[in-house]
Parts: sequence; C-alpha cells; structure tokens
Amino acid sequence: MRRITYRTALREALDEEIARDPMVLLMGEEVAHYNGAYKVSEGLWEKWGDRRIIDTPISEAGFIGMGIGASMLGLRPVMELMFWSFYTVAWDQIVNNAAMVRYMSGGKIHCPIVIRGPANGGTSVGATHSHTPENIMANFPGMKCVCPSNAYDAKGLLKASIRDNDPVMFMESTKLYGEEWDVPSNEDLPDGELVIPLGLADIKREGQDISLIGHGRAVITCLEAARVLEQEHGIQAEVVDLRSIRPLDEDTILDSVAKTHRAIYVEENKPYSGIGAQIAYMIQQQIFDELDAPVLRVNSLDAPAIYSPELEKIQLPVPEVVIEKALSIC
Amino acid sequence: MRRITYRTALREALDEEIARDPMVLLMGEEVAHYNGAYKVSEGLWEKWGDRRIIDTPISEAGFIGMGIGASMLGLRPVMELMFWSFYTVAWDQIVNNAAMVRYMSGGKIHCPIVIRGPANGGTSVGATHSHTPENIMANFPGMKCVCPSNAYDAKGLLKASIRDNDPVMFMESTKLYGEEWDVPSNEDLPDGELVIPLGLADIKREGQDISLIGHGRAVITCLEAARVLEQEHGIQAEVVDLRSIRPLDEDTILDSVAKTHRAIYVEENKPYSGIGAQIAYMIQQQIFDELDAPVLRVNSLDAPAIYSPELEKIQLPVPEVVIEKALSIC
Amino acid sequence: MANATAPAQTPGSYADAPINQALSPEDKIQLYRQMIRIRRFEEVSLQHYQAGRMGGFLHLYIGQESVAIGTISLLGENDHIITAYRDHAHALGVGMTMNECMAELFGKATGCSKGKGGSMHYFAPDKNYWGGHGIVAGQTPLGLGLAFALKYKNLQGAALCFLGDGAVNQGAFHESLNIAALWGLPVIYIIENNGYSMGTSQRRSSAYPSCLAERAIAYDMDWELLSGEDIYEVRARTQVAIERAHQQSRPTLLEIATYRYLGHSVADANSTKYRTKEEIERYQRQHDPILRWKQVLLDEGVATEADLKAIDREAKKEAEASAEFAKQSPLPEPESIFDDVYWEVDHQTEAGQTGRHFFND
Amino acid sequence: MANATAPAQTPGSYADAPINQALSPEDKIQLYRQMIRIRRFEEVSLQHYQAGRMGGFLHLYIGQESVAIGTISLLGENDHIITAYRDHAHALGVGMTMNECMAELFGKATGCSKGKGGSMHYFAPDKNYWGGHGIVAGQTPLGLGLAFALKYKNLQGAALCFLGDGAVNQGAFHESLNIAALWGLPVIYIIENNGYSMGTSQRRSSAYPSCLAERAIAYDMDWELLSGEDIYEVRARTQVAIERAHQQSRPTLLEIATYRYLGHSVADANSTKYRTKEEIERYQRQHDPILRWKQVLLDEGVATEADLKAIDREAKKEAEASAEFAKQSPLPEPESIFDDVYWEVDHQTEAGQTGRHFFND
Ligand SMILES: Cc1ncc(C[n+]2csc(CCOP(=O)(O)OP(=O)(O)O)c2C)c(N)n1
Ligand SMILES: Cc1ncc(C[n+]2csc(CCOP(=O)(O)OP(=O)(O)O)c2C)c(N)n1
Ligand SMILES: [Mg+2]
Ligand SMILES: [Mg+2]
Repeated sequence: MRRITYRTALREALDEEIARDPMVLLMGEEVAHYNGAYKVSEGLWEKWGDRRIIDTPISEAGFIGMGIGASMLGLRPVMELMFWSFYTVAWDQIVNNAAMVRYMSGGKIHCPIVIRGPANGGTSVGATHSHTPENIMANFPGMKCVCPSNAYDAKGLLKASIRDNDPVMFMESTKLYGEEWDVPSNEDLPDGELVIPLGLADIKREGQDISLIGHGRAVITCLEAARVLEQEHGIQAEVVDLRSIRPLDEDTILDSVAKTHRAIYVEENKPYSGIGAQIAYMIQQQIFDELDAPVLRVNSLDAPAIYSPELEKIQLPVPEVVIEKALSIC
Repeated sequence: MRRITYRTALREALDEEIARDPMVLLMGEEVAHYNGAYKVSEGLWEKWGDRRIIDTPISEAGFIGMGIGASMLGLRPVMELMFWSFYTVAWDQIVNNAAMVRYMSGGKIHCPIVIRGPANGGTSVGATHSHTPENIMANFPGMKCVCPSNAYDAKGLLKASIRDNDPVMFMESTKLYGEEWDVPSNEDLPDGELVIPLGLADIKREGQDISLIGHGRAVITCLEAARVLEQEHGIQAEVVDLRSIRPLDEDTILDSVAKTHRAIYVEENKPYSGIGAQIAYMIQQQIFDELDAPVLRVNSLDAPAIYSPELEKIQLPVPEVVIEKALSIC
Repeated sequence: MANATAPAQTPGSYADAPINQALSPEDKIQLYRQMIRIRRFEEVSLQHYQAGRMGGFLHLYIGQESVAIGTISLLGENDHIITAYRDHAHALGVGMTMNECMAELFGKATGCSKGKGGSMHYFAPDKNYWGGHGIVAGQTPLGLGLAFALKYKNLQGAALCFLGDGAVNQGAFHESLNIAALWGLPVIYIIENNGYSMGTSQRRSSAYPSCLAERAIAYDMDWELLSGEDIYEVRARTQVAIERAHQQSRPTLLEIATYRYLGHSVADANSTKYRTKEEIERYQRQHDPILRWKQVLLDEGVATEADLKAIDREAKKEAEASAEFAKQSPLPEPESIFDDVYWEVDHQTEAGQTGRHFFND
Repeated sequence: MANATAPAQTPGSYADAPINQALSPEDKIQLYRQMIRIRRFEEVSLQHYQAGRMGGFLHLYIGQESVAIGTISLLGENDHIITAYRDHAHALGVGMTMNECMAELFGKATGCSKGKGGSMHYFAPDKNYWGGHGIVAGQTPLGLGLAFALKYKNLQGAALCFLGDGAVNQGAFHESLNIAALWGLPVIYIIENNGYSMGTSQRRSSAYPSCLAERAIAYDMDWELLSGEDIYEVRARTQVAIERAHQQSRPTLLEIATYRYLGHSVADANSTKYRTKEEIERYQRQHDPILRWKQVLLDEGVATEADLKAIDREAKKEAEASAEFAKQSPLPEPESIFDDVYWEVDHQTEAGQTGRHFFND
C-alpha cells in the first residue's frame, strides 16, 4: 500500500476533481503562484493555470461571496481559507448566503461550493488563528461540515464534498498535513477512485468496554489513549471517528455505545455547546438505559488558545486526560 | 407595582446608566434621530444629544470595532445591533477583538462593551434576520451572554451588563418589546435602583415533578406549559430561567433537577450544539444518578427560519410540544 | 453634483440615443405598463399588509419604478440581475407573475419562494433573477460571482447588482469593487440612491467627493451619476455600462438618483419626520417617473390618455386578482418546513440519504 | 507614482522641516539607536526561532525600521498607536524592553503578554501602544475607536493605525475610512507598503488609481504617498497629518513606501521566488533606511563611524542578553491558562464570582 501525506491526499483530490469536471476550480489567498500557504495546492497552478487555480486579494467576504454567487450559476468552486479562522470576516456570506439561499428561494437555487482550509489549534499561532468552528457550522441546517482525521479520509471526503450539491465546510488540520497514511492509488481501487460518502462514521478501532468518539485530529488522540488503555489497563476501547459532523452518522455512534455502555467525546473544540455537547445529549436521549455512566467529554481547556508552545500542548486534549476519564467510568 | 414594557425597561436602564457614568454612550443604526428601529432608545437623543446617542452608517464591522477600540481607552459603549442577526458582518471584531484581546495581551486590556439588540424568530422576517446566536457567543471564553425573558430582568441585567468590565452580548426579543411586566420604580427599591447580577438563574415557578429550563422568550413558553401541566395533568413543573447564559448559574439548575429528577430544556435556538445540548450534557454528567429519564429538549424546528407567518408559529417551540414531552417522561 | 465620465445632456438627447431610437411604440407602451404594474401591485400589497394578511417587512419601491424597468429593459439572454430586499419591481420587471409574487407575501405555498422567503426574497433563476437579499450589501459579492461565472463560461453577459445608498458603506461592497476592477469582471453595480437609508440621509451616512458613484475612482473603475426620473436617460447611460461589460469585460459603478415616496418599510412610522412633506410632494408632482414617462408617450403621440388609463386599470385589476389568488391559495404544508434545506435531501440522492441531516428530537 | 496633495521635495528639504530642525544631535542619534535596536533584536530572534525555541509565526520588520521609528518619534502624550502582526518595531519604538519582547517570543511568563500572545500580540497600553493584531485589517476599526475616544474625552491627540498594502482590501478598513471622514476623527491610517502581501505583489491584489493612499479620495479624505527610506521625510510628512488630527480633528491616509528583506514570516520559504534576488539586494544596498540615516549622521557630523558602531554593538549585546533572559525565564504556570480571560474573574469581584465562567469538565 502506498503511503502519502494528508497534504498530498488533499492535493490529489483537488487535482482529480479539477480534471473530472470543468466547473471545478480552486480559489484563495496564495493558492496559485505561491503554491498555497501550507502547500496543499503545490504544483496545481503550474499544471492547470490561471483559469482553474486563482489567487485572490485578502478579501474573504468578497471572494467567498463571489464563489457562492458563481456556484449559483453552476460553477463548483473550492475556496481555500488560509486558516479556517478567517471565516470570521466572511461569516455573513457563508451563513446567510451559502447556507440559506436555497431555503429562502424555495429550492430554486443551490450552492455547490466547498470552503476548505485548516481549523485547529496546536501550532502556537494565538487565539485569533486557532478557531475550530465545526460546532458553529453544524448548528445551521443548510450547511454540511466535514473533519477528516487522516489522509485516506481526507482524500475520499474531499472528493465527495466537491461532488456534493450543498455547501460543505471542510476542515483540515495543519498538524496533520505532513503526516503519512496508507492511501491506495487509483489503480488499486475497484472503482478506480476513492470517494467516501459524507454521513458515514468510521470505527477506527474495535472494542467493547468504552466508546471513545471524536472528530478530526482528536481521533488520533483517542487511538493513542485506546492503545494505552489496552496495554496498561486491559480495557478495550472502541474508537469512533465521526468524519462528517453534519450529516451525522448517528447509528454508528449509538450502536457502539449500546455495545460498550460508556462513552467519552474527545474534540479540540471549546466545551460550551461544542460538538461533544450535542453527541452527549443525543446518546443520553436515545439510549439512556444503555448507559452505565454519564457520557463524558474531553475538550480544549476553556480559554482562548494560548501562544506559549509548551502550554498550548496541555491546553489541547491529550491522551492522558482521556485515559484518566476512561478509567473513572470503567 | 408599576407595570412597564420590556422596551421601556431597557430604555430606563440605558437612561440611568448614561446619567450615572459619563463614559457610557449608545451607538448604532437609527438609534438617535429615528429613536431606534424598535424604539428602545425613544427620546434619548432628544435628552442626551449627539455626544451620547449616536447614529452610525450601516457598517457593523466598522462601528462595532470602533466601539471596542474606544472601550479599550475607557469608554463604555453600548452598541445597538438593529437585529442581532447583523453580528454576522461584524463577527471578526466581536470574537477576535472584544473577546480575545484581553487574553492575548496577558490581561493588559479589557473591553467594557455591551452589544445589544433583538435576537429572536417569530416575526416573519426570514432566515437571515432570525439568528439566535447565544450558543455561538457562549462558546467563547472571554465573552458573556445574557438573554432576559421579561422587563424586570431586562432592566436589571442591562444595568449590570453596562457596569461589567467584560464584553457582554445582550440579546433581547422583538416579540417581548411591547409586553408589560411589574417593574418597581427606583423609589420603591431599597438600593434605589434595580441591578441584577449576571450569573444568577431565576426560578420563575416552583414545582417538584419536572424542571423546565430555558432562556429568553422560551421561558414564557415554559410558564405556559407549566400552567397547563398543572391544570390539566396535575403535574408541578418548576421553571428555571437561565437569564445569563455565560456566566451560568449551574447550581440552580442542578438543584432543581436533583429535586425533580426530570428536565426539559426549551429554547428558540436550533438544536445542533445549542444551549440545550450543553445544559443536558452538564446535567447528565454531574447528577447522572438523579435522573429518572433522559434530559429532553424542545428547540426551533431544524430548518432556516421560514417566512410564512402561520408556519413560523409552529417552527418555534410551543407549549403543546413542551407538554407532550413532559408527559412522555412524567 | 459633478460627473466626471459623461457630460450632462438635455433630456431630449437621451431620446436620441440609439438604444432608445430602437424602441417601437409598443416597446414604449410596454415600459409604461411595466412601471404601472409595479405601482399597482405594491399599492394592493400595502392594503393587504395593513389588513394584517402578511408578516415581517414590506419595503415598497413606489417612486423608483423607472430604475428597475429602465435597466432591466436592456438585458439580453446572458445578462443577470440581483438586488436587495426592495425587490418587487425587479421581479415583475423580469417577468415574474403578480400571482406568485403576491402569494409569497401572503406566505402561501403558491408563492415564488413557496412562502419561505417573503417580501425580501423573490427569486427567478430561470429569468436570470437571483433575488432578493435581506442583509444590506450582502448581495454585492454574489453579483460579482455571477459576473465571474459569466466570464469563466465565456459568455458575453453582464451582472447587474443593485444596492441602496446606505449599502455603500458595507465592507463587502468595497471588497467586491476591488476584485471587479482588478480582474475585469462584467459586473455593473447600480446604487439606487433614494437619498435615505431608513431615516438617515446620504450626508449623514457617507463621506464622498461629489457623489457616491465617484468612489469608483478608488479602484480606477468607470462610474456614472444619472437621474432616474427619465427612463430614456436610465436606458441610454446604463447601456454604455452594459456594452463596457459585454465588450471589454469591465465593471462600472452607476448611481441613479431616485426617490421613494413611502416609508423605508411599511413599519416605518417616521417616514415624514426625517424628510419634509414638501420634499415628498415635490417628487410626486414634479419628478414622478411614471408621470414623466406618460407625458413623453403623449407628447410623442405613442399613446392617448385613454390608452394609458386602460393599461392602468388593467394593472390594477391584475393586482387585485393576484391578491384574491393569494388569499385563496393554500398554506405550505407543515412538513414542507424541511424541504429546500439540502439539495441532496430534496432529490433523495444517496448523499441525501446517508447520515442524519436534521436534528429535531 | 503621482501624489496629489504634496509636491515631491528633494530629500534635503525634509531636513529643513521645522519638526526635523528641532531635533538635537542626541535625538538624531537616538533615532539611529532605535532603528538598529529593532534590527538586532529581530536578527537575534530569528536565530532562536530557527533553533526551535519559539512557535507559530515570526514576521520580521527588517528593512522597514524608519517607518515605525520615524512616525513614533513624533508622538506626544495623547497620541496612540496600533498595528498588525508585524509589530516588534512599534513595540521597541514606544519603549517596550527587549527582555519582555523576547521573552514573549519564547512563550515565557516574563513576556509582555505573559506568553499568551506571541510575536503577533505585543501590547503596552501604558505606552499608548494597543498591539499587535493578527487578523489582516482587524485593527483598523480599533484604531478608529482610539480616535473616537480621544475626541470624546476632548483630548488633543491622534491615533496612528498601521496596516499593510494587502490589508487595504479588507472591508473593515473601508468602513473605518468612511466613518473617520464622516465624523472627523483624528485617526491616521498608515499603509506600510512593502510591495507584497505574502507572495502577492501590490499589482496582483489591488486596483487603484495612482497609489493605494489615493483611495482616500473616495471618502474626500486627505492623503499622502511618501518614501520610507529617509526618516526626515517620514517625520516631516507624517507631522502634517498629526497636526491635521490635532488641530482640525481630521483623518489622513498615508502610504509609506518601504521594503521587507526577509520572507513574509520566517515560515515563508518562497520569499525569493516571488521577487528577484536583485530586487532585494538593490533595496539593501541603495535604500536601506538605517544605512541612509547613518550616512546623514556622518554627513551632518552628528556622529562618527565609531560612535555608531558602538551603538550597534550595544544593541546587539542587548538583544543577546534579552535572549538569555528569555531562555532563563520560567514558563507560565499551567493554571495561568485561565487568567486574563475575564477582568471580573481576575479581579475577584462579585461579578467575577457569580455563576460559572469556565466549562472544563
Ligand atoms: C448588515 C445589515 N445592517 C442593517 C440592516 C437593516 N437595514 C435594512 S435596510 C436598511 C437601510 C438601507 O438603506 P439603503 O441602502 O439606502 O437602501 P433603501 O432601503 O433606501 O433601498 C437597514 C439599515 C440590514 N438589513 N443589514
Ligand atoms: C483576514 C485575514 N486573512 C488572511 C490572513 C493571512 N495573512 C496574514 S498576513 C497576510 C499578508 C498581509 O500583507 P500586507 O497587508 O501587505 O502586510 P505585510 O505582511 O506586508 O506587512 C495574510 C494574507 C490574515 N491574518 N487575516
Ligand atoms: Mg436608500
Ligand atoms: Mg505588504
């Protein structure tokens, strides 16, 4: 099996979709000449030229809104936010236009747009550059939200997102860009390509004692915690990766917890009304009697992202805390 | 006891605070000459003049950011958003500057600013004008968020918010502006004024069978449901009004549920990662063994706000649904 | 006010512009019909709003009809339009029916947006009309996107994006102007300057050199200030911008001076406080675009008083019938609340059926 | 590039400006000292960044020193400044110590923001310095707010708000310009034009008439384009804007042409791809503001080579000592993560102790 980075996986997805559909294009700050601030689009401008790979001014509201308008007329723009954090200046366009125009037009319009970029803490870029807005996006019917935790999922989910006819908020992680995973090349795939439908969670590890559920890079934290729980405590943790936040694969989550009777949600989101709050609510509401303990959460510590690199490490969820919480209910 | 409208209560709070502190001023679109789009500031410009009551251009990012900058230098601006919905164009200023500059400066700066205006559905103004962003605000450490459900609380909480040295997001309801409540005049108060600290919930009705918890106008829905539950079903519902979303009066909520063993959260927020998700999570996490049934929620139906007045009525939480859910667990 | 890019012309000379010379008598009467239909439609909608049959806002266009009709009358197959919440005129102008528009105000299933959008959210993509948008200036990047898509698809077209005089101070508009000029996109921004944003006069909301359109200079963009009173002028000078878009793929910022007779919205009880009764009446008497056009038709001998009166009566009847249609129409079904949220769900595709999309408990 | 509001002057004449005539020899040497301190501080910080002792971004100002120092040297008691993420120079310029600045980069408790802000977030309100802001143009409404507060308090002061050439295309900046001009606020926006926003040249990001400052015309605002190379020029022409702010409470948009020698941030590995080596070297050889100022000091006989070398050595030693200080300094305590979030909590007021503020489980 071929190993490629998360970054390469995303680039392959973009490249393949641009090749497949003449309406697909990539736009954003520094995506073309500069090859992307995080090099996701490296080489694409050279290959596809000015028409398909487009550098924009630093005008997120203007160019994201432009992409939405263009999508109404049939283009399928993939918009890169250099950091997802910069959605804050384009928020009106995203939520009021991309997510709501279909509804307000009684279904006459749809916006097949993907907004993508990194959304994570852990790189000491300070509070304003460390937004993880998946809970905010998921709050709005009309939007979809996807957070791949590895290269395989990143490729398959990005391709599905580009083909989706609804606006998809696609959140990557700068911490994962350079990491490698097994990703088959297209020749080795039965369908000749890798497309992972939105709305399917993935059991990243099977277990019967407790369910560790999460999304994005927190899934890696769960896997590490699960390894230690097994090795040091003989506890078999099941790790459930949401992959897509909305649509949500509720069945896989509920089946897992109905089996293990214990659940912890792990995420880099801040706690108040985060994704974990929703999932915990849902579990207790739907399978209350299956629970042998309250659903717990592990979030980023509840303060703006600190700069100090040493401290930011402990501000984010770490395996030790997951393990401790797991032991408290197992 | 004197009865005044929610609107008058807010106006009195503004007027009294402007009189008390020369650094307090009110700014926003149409707040001065026009007396406010919803007439909250009626008469204030005439009374206080151009210096304290200021009309702005339609530039929410510009003028909210300006208010934040001015607050850093010691002013205490109250900023009116004609609709809270328009925070979407000022979001970067609110979240990255007001809520984070204190942290990023290591505590050297603080922003005593209040951003206020109506945040509710139910007036058939369509999806873009019906945002209820309390869950979004509460997600961010550094921000405070307040949602008064009646005139008494509106007056007391607005005065406390203006005196608070942290940024407070103050959310009113156009549906309540014209409603009247008992609000004592200052002469009738022991302290000579009405100030309600943030962070205290209020038991709006006592009961021992189930806790109906909510914020903002949904509290009125809870009270109506409680009335019917008693009259028609002999069920005594306790109604808990959060008043302040962050800081949160956890004790009052937990005490109530520990007594009733059943809880429903009612809100106009959309369900995915709403306030109810957080409260439900918190209840089951902290007093799991006290619960005789899962914590339930009643939210707005999960679609963008519909225009059609008849349909919007059923899109918002109504007492009937609260009653039905209460009966399902009582 | 000065205008740097086109010399002032006497009204007569706009009639001579080739685009106006090309109008047949029937075309000219049609312009009249379209304007009077807007006015009568809105008058009838106002009655029913006041009778409590609608919710939310109702922003009326009365007094500004020549702007929408003059500009829209110039559009071809690949020209598109988008506007703000004061959108009834543009809707009727592109050919949406009074029935679907009125039913939308009544919140009925037969409304153009199935009762989901209301007054501020009329759309007809099949007629190149992209709405109807409630957030001030929120439509301006969308208009840019329409122009971008036209250029991307190698279509010779233009996107006309309307906004108000108060909307020019939203950041998204400026971002759009820069991109339009920088990339040479065929977008025409049209400031419908009715002098006020709600109760705030232009002078109290904007700093500018001689007029709002002149702000285009900041982006080295072409601009024009024109009067909306005379539909010949609107057509003649907008046509220049359309040709610039079609032939050079370059944007223009137009400002069209106009006036609204009624309040900002029907809820605006102050509308005679921030402006004098005299000001309003002067416009109605001396500058009404429909009266002005009527006089042109009479002067040119294109139509008689009787002809025009018949058209007016017809428009009124049509409007009243549309209210009757709206009244009789059914409400949307409660389940329809969940339609039109996700394309994939509506079309029951595999994507629309995978995972949970809605989170009602 | 043309400049409509001030005729080009020969460098000599800026030396004659009263504000420059008022400089004592020690003042002039102090300007040199301040610039060289910035450069040496940043060079040392770069080494330690590369050695892995810092996280996140490091945006270096090297090449632009005269802009911060020239403008800041003009400020009085009620003048305030605010800038973007390229903020080390302004910090040292207002008198923050190298120790606190370097320690911040190392993420230490002794840092100016206690290790919470990092390179992009230096602040010293006691020195009228309001940061250090990471969101492009996000500081521009804040600068407006500082000016508003000055006017509200009847203080004769100005707010200097710096931004980059790429930042001019953010909507919030335009909204701020309109309000500044409309209300007559004493704010001076200073575009530090180093020709590039990351890898994008000015031409590829902005449409403009003759220069970026000329965009001020759109708001009927005064503007100036000047060269940042000569600190005399920076001072002379910025002083005009300051007087306008102080005496007429009117804003100005200044554009100061400058150049950064290194990448956009230290992570910018492309910095010699989007511009030629020759271009960079030409600036370093012919337009370096420190070298230029050194020559002035020598020519004027204000200082000798040896004097200046000593100052330089001292600056370098100070920078190295600050790195040692930073290295030795303690990390913030883990519990301090929850300090500095809420003023009321930090001060243990009743408000800060009522209700739950933090939601860690
Ligand atoms: C971002 C935003 N801020 C405020 C409003 C409220 N609002 C709606 S229309 C309007 C006035 C706009 O005036 P103008 O642009 O001149 O258009 P006109 O109504 O005159 O057609 C305001 C303040 C809004 N819808 N969106
Ligand atoms: C809203 C926003 N978009 C994008 C970025 C990423 N970014 C940081 S600096 C920068 C370039 C800014 O260039 P310029 O304004 O010329 O300032 P300079 O770096 O040259 O000093 C970009 C794109 C950001 N921080 N904020
Ligand atoms: Mg107007
Ligand atoms: Mg630059």
